[in-house]
Amino acid sequence: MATVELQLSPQPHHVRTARLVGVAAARRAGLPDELVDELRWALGEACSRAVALHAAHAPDVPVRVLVREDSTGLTVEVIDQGPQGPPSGDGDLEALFEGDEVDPRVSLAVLGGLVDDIDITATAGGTTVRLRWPLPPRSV
Amino acid sequence: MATVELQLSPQPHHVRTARLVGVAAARRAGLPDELVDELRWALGEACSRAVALHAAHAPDVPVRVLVREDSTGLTVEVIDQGPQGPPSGDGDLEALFEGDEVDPRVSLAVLGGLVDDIDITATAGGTTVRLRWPLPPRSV
Amino acid sequence: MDLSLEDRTEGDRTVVVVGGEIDVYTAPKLREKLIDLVSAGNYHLVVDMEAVEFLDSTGLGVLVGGLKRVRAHEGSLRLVCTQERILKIFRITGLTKVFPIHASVDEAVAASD
Amino acid sequence: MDLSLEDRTEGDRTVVVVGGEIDVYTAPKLREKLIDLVSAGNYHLVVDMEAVEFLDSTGLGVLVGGLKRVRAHEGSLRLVCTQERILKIFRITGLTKVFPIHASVDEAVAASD
Ligand SMILES: Nc1ncnc2c1ncn2[C@@H]1O[C@H](COP(=O)(O)OP(=O)(O)O)[C@@H](O)[C@H]1O
Ligand SMILES: Nc1ncnc2c1ncn2[C@@H]1O[C@H](COP(=O)(O)OP(=O)(O)O)[C@@H](O)[C@H]1O
Repeated sequence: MATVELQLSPQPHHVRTARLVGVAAARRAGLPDELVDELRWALGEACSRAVALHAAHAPDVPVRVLVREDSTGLTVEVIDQGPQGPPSGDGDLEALFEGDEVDPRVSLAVLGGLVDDIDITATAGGTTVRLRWPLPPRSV
Repeated sequence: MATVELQLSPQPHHVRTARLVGVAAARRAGLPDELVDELRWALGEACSRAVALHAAHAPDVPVRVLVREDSTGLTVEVIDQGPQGPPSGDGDLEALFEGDEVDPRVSLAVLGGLVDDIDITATAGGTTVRLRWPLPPRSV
Repeated sequence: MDLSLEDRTEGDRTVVVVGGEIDVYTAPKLREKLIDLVSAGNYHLVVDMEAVEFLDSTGLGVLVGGLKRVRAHEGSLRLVCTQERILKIFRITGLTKVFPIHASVDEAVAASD
Repeated sequence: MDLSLEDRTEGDRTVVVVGGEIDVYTAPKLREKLIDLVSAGNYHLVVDMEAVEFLDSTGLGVLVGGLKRVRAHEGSLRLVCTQERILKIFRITGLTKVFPIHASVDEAVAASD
């Protein structure tokens, strides 16, 4: 089972490193190009959210990103230690754009719209966003 | 302080992920191109060695790679949990190429030749290879 | 891969051509650009997103922030976008109701407020 | 970025042109190529490393392994390499004494054993 774990101090540029690693893993795992792009987009969104939360609330704690490839597919987890906001809900999203800061719920809404197989769970001290993609059967 | 930690299951392709992350971090940190290439080369060698050791001796334990940027420079650490061989020594290196497997000491010799600022230390249950590069002063 | 920003004037509109990735790392540059334009008296903006390769919620926040700024001057902020993935994000977040979205710069420039 | 391998015959020599990265991931392909060539009776190899962008100790091990195989048939394995970084690695590991290293394929092909 091939796994990569990234622990990133909460700086904006690390979001790009995470995308880079996710894209490399997805390509190698044989995910079709369109889904590689979906993964890049969703992983980027999830990390943006986590890095912003840590930068504000837990600057010394790294954001964890897990990429795991097994026979059932490719799993990406973004694990933060930020405050657990209320669930995304589909109320008045426009109201969530207050000031220049974006409410983290916008992020969760975007993620839910981008990826079919997504789980957002409250975990010890924060939130875990789990994204999954099935992999095409391989000849290896 | 910007840090990235990678934990890689010991599969050969992860060595490329480590190079990718190292190169991205080095470029972003402003390391001159020539040294970025040196870092790519040395990080690749150190990870090759660690991944091969883990694959043989600790297949369930991840190899750890740390990239840390601070005011004094860029530090890369590759931390393995493999058996601690005798130090590289400069004896009969040719004899170290037995069978198709390469003695890990060849790797340490290569590293020592590639990088000026290198520390190889026995750590809990394995070896840590620490590589350092000074960073040019920045205007940030 | 990085963010590129260019702007030009077309009649009373200012067209901002954005390329590359708008993420938590690059969004501050876009925010600054929009603030600069508004401070310089450009209240009718057209943001061309056709060359955008990534957009996260930080980027959405910056666009909403830009909209608020031009509105404070009775201005407008129109988007040019035909990329399905980006349109989807605007839809998911309800922002299609907030931004006029056009299929071309010409269309956006011709639109009356 | 990946490994590329091509081979051709020049007189009684077989030239293997290697490009890209020889690392713990790709080295098995190079090993297989060398084994195949020797199994097919090619005992005089010239390995052109000019397009190699990365070489780690796993790759060195594969080259040494190839050398042992051709030697078992009284053959030869010559390298073509002018890249300073790679030459340095051969020097550090003492392998400059083991492999004849040439500045061009022509020179390597013309060399007598
Ligand atoms: N040098 C780099 N450092 C950090 N992130 C990068 C770098 N290069 C690419 N990326 C990020 O990785 C992701 C995938 O990049 P992409 O352009 O698809 O890779 P490639 O051009 O190698 O095919 C993008 O979101 C991009 O921001
Ligand atoms: N998609 C990828 N997956 C894994 N590793 C990669 C990928 N792309 C590049 N690398 C590795 O990263 C390192 C740096 O790549 P490089 O070619 O310098 O990057 P770039 O072409 O983006 O400038 C190389 O050693 C290469 O093996």
